Amino acid sequence: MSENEQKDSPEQSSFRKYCRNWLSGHVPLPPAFRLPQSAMEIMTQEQMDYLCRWQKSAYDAGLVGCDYPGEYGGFGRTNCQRIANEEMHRAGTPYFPNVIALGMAAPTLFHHGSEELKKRFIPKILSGEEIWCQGFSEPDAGSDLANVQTFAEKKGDNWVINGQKIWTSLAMFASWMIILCRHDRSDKYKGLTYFIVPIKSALGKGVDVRPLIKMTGETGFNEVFFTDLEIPDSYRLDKVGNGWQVAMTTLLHERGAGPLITPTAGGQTSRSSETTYNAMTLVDLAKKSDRLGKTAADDPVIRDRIMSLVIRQRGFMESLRRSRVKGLADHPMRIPLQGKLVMSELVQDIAALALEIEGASATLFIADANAPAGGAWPLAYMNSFGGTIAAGTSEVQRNILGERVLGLAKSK
Amino acid sequence: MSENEQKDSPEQSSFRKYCRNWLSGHVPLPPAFRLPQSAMEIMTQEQMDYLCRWQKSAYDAGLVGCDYPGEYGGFGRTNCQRIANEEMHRAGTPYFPNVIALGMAAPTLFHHGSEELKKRFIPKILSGEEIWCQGFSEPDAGSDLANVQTFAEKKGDNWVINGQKIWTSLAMFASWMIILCRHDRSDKYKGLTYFIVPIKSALGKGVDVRPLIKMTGETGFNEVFFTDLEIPDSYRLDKVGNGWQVAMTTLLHERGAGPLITPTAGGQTSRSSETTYNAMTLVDLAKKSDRLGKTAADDPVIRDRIMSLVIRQRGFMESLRRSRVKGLADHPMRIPLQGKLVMSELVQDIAALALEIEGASATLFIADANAPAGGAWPLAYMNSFGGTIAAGTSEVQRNILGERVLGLAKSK
Amino acid sequence: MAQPSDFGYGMEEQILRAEARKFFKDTCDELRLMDLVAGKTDPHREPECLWDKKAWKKMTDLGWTTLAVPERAGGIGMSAVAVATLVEEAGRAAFPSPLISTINATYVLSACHTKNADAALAEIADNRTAALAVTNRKGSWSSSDTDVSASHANGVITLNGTAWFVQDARKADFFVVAAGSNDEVGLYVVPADASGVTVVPDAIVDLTRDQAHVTFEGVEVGPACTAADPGSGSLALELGLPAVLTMVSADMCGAGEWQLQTTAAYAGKRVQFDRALGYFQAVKHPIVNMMIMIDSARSLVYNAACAMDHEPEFSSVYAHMAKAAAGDMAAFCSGRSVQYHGGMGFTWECFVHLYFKRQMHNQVLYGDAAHHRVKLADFFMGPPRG
Amino acid sequence: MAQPSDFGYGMEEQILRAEARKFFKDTCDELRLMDLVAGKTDPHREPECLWDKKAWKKMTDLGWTTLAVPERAGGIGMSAVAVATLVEEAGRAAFPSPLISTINATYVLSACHTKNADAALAEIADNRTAALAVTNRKGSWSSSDTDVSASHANGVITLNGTAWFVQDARKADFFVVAAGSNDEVGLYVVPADASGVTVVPDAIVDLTRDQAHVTFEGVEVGPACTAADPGSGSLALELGLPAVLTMVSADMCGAGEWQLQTTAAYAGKRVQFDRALGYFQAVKHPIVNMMIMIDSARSLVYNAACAMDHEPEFSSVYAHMAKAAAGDMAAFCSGRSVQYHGGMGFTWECFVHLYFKRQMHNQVLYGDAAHHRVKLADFFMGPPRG
Repeated sequence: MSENEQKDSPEQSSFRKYCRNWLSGHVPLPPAFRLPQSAMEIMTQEQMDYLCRWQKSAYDAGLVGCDYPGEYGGFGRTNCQRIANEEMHRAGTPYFPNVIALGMAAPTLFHHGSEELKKRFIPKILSGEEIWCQGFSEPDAGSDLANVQTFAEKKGDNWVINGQKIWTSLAMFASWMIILCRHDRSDKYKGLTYFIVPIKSALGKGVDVRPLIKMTGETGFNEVFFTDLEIPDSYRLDKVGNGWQVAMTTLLHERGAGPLITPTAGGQTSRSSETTYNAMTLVDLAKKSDRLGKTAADDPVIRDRIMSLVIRQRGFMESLRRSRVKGLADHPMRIPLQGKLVMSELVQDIAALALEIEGASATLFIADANAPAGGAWPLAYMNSFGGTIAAGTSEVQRNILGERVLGLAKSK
Repeated sequence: MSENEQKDSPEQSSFRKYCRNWLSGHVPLPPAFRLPQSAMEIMTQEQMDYLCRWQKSAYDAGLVGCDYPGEYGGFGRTNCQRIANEEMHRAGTPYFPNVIALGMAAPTLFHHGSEELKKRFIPKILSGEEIWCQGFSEPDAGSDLANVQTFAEKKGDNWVINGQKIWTSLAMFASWMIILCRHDRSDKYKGLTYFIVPIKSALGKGVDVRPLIKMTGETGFNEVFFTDLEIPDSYRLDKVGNGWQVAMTTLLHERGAGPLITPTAGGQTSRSSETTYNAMTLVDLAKKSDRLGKTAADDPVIRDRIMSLVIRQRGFMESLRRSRVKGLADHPMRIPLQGKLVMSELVQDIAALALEIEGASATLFIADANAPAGGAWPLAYMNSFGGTIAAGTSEVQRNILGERVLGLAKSK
Repeated sequence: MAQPSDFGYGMEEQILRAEARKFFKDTCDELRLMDLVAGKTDPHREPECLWDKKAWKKMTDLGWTTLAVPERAGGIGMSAVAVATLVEEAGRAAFPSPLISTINATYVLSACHTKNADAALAEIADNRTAALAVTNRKGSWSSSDTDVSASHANGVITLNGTAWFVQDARKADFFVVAAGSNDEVGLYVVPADASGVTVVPDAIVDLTRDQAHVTFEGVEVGPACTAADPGSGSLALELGLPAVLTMVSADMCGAGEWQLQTTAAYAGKRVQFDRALGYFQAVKHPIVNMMIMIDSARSLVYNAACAMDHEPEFSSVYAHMAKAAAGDMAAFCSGRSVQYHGGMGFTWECFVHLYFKRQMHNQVLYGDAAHHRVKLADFFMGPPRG
Repeated sequence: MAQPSDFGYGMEEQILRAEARKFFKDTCDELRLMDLVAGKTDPHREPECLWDKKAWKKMTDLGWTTLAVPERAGGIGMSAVAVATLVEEAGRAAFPSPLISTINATYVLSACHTKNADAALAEIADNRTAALAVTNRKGSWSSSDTDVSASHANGVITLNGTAWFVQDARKADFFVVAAGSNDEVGLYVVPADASGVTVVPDAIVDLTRDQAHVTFEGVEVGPACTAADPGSGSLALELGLPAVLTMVSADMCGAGEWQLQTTAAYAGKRVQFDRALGYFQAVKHPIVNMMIMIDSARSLVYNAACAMDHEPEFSSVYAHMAKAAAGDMAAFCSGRSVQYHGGMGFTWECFVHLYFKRQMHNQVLYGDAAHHRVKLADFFMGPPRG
């Protein structure tokens, strides 16, 4: 019996058995094409279709939305989503594609949406039938999110949206977007209101999605333009002027602190145990790489640096474990709010060290047949800056930790 | 012929010969007692007397104040102080004790003092007959220097000084102090005026000096209290309300950019080539230290880290050299303003690595007969924080560099 | 064998922690600690041994020194995470006492599994204090490098040589001494007042501890003092090492957390440029980095402690991780705690130097971070070739 | 022999630098560079070789490719600091051209001191381009590890094997090939269009360079192509290495300075929280650290270059220092340049990735920082014992 199972409640224990049994026959075969590292990097319809099929079958089996109430399409269990996630991880399933919806849109709807919205939208989030994206960042509202300028003007019972969002992952697949808008230019924070808007059904009719190209040459996020898009007032979340508070709920979930306050919607969102997110993979890389006439694995300086990263990674894993133990976590947000910062910088440092280990071969990119690990490391290193920039830069994360956890004066 | 000599002007060349000749017979014997690392750390009258005798003899021989005009007690040469300094360094002389006077008070007087003040004070600065200290920092004016509250009130032709200065090195030996005061509480910057004030002759009569104890247990700086100290208006430097500008001149010299605008008054101020300021000494330390069954000098990780420091040190030495070469230094302040920051952090990192190299023996302090290097390294590590805090913390130095050299927005 | 996901940290441990925190706060807050250890400033003064014996009496009355002693020897035999939580609180108070040294000796003696060792453990259960005397002049923590020899003749064992870097030596009632006989190392229990034993205090930087080298000149002890026979002493030390590393790291985490909270509080209070210091990112962000490093080290400490009871086959690896993380953390946090206290932090009268110095000491004790990364690399990557 | 205190950097060097800066600015500013090399985005596209041959013609007309060629071979024979100043400006423009590769080949050929090598130098003086082909599959820059063999028979030399990581290979008229004959390495001058030579482009990250592996299948050359006889090739390469390291480092310093200025300018312009980004110390202070690292690396580059002419006995040590400092600098500055450009900096359309990628390439080229610190430690501390 694994360490996790020892503490299962009776409900959890029987649900775990159910999951294990179901998964023994339902893990999908790997696709013929390559899947990206995480759902945020899905690039083709083929990838999306494959992953949506998987999410739908898991939902039908009750492995997504386990802890959500039945009226919102959930299964009304108690603390069982974690069990499902553990068992899916154990079974080596793919990840779910509807990552923004599960991780951010659903909890935001859950806390701020009308009953009508919850009933209409959460079920199809859980099933993966409707993909969501997030409309927060704008060209002049990056770290300074409250500076959003996309304008929502009240016209009768409707709102008319004009403006531009940027760095929008999954926009090209999305049916819906959660969006932070300005309704009043005279007050930075109280002038914000939060909506949901249609994307797919409104393409060419007030919504335009244009892909951006990353420094790697890949696509992966988009600009989304709104021109006189009209939506009903029922698409508003929470009160007019409460947009900033709603956005904080979304961000809390984005930054990893969600499980403290909301049922987890479900699933792994990335292949986090794989290559570029695991310092231990550097050991194998070092054994295969030449350095000063030995293998890099025989170079004490390289060994020292790999171990530093292994320790950092293990340290944060153990911190996540500790954050759930009463008596060992004085401040409830202290560890969870570190998640995005620590992991994104760790991933960057792992990739940077991999390049040093590869030496001259690190010059070779993914199209080169001689590139070690198929060029995954230069790619991972460049993509790692997405991690330290998007969803609040590392600088913003440190502000948040200093201010919310340590009570230091606000920096802006 | 050394690299430096190749570029000597005729005057410099003949002066160099003179210095070398004089020094061959006049380097004082080492004292029976221990001398501190730098003049700022002089603790006993015995140390002070020994060093003052040396400065006086060097002055009488024309090796101090070489480039200062004759009317201020100098020798009226052109770019010869550098020659004298080089030759004193080469001859292994002690340093001069009047370091604040030579490095800061003299240039500040030179730029902002009346003719009368210059003629009265600079000669005895050069000869070392009058020691100076600097009254800038206060309990609530550290990094935020412009916040000084020591008040100068005009009474007739005199000023009456009340307040407290802190971290005042050499105050217990000083005859005079350069002091930044407030004359107007309504304007942070324009409310400042700069004076010189007597210390030694006013002790117990408006001036009180109390030593502070450093974390090492040593004394080394002081609090200085002023209670209704009355001074004539002639002790004012520059105009009333120009104190901040005058202070900038002083700070420019403190931060190493002085030689660009002022004749160097002279001399080395510390044994900078010795132990704690030289990364290469770590090589010997490592050879004598045991680590994992080998010497630390055989440990590749230690080797890597020593070399990092050796490179940083050499890099900054070469930068100082480069800063004097036309065409290789685009911004005149870029290298000089790095001096204090780079060197103080380097010294800290050298000492920290030394402690790691010493291993368990690093626990032993200066009174322990078994301490490696007589306990110099733990002492140096603790004192190194004086370097990164005093005279503008490393944080303030980075602000200055970012703002003055790179033109970034002011941070305060 | 697997670890429980909550580290086995339950109600008992929570209560112990709360009690310990209150005890140390009441008994030895910063002001009292200053009074106790920082009365004399002269760095050339004679080495002192300053501690509060009354407080220590209270601690032994509470049973804290016998927490780690197995029940078979009359102790309480609590989990290692419980012991770690106590040590962490002692570290947060930078508390001068023979707590860690006695606990470390306890774990080494427990690993001997001999009648004599159990007898020594019973003494600890009876509130006697102990210290490991296993380190040589070069600071090697490897038992086979001991500078002490043991000759066995006529039922008497004679010890000669010097043990170095003995922690809290002048507070110890007895020493657990590693001594070699024909290249084989045994462990011996030697009373501090035995004839021929001289405790020579070291003049150390840390004000909250005493350290000494202990010389053994023809010290004669009986066979009952042999805790581990020649040949099995090294193994016992090796088995005890994970606990030693884990407890020192727990102490460091407590001290680090004090540095974090104290520095954050000062940054909230000290005003420069009309702003609290913590407003400035040059201060705020490194303080956040302190927190991140402390959290990582602390989590690794509890993982290592939990492994001692639940996953002993990995306790050594996890202990190396904990000490490596704690070492880097201590170096960074100590430096920043002084730097952000500014001129004040550089003075004797400001508390921060007490912790700064304790952490300097902790950092090199039983090997620094790089040392433990070498051990980890050997485990995860195999030893390096040529 | 001692160095002049001004690095021997005089009026000629100043003029050259000013001319070069103007030339690169006029010829290849960021916009033109984007147009030139970043037209295609697909990471799976075929490797391309994109450069401005007209600009190159102008550079050769200005004599820049013959600066380093000794006068004895018809070149200008300027000081290494002059060459470094030119290369630094090329690096600041991230200029795609065979400049460095040709200069590097020049220094290696100059170190051969043979008639044949001088003949090859004369070709460079006549504006032909060259590249070193001396690296093996594993990326070892040590000549004795070459994967190319040379067999001598009947006055004909036959080359077989592959040279890897050949820089700007498709821009080179000829290669300087390290090839082994019975464990002795010679250097051979081989025209790029010789029969049996195949240049296989690598698909690399850097958009401003081309790199290839070059296969030699029964390539037959005459004795006049032997620049260094078997047995003396290694020495020539070793003597040329300081120049190679110094020039790559100079390129890195130029690119680093571009990253600094561009990032500082963006931080002055980009407003968040109603403040220019540079107001925030979390951005300002690391940008200052970029500057400090650049200055250190740059000073070490000029020190190493000056040593080539004035203190050759130390040029190798100083070159290791320069490349080590430049390597660490490039890693730090590149990362920060993207990070502080925020989301924009992560896109293809923002210039910063061009320099980021060039610096990634430069970092590992001829050994990274840690590699050169090993060499320095061997020099300053003696080789480590077991």
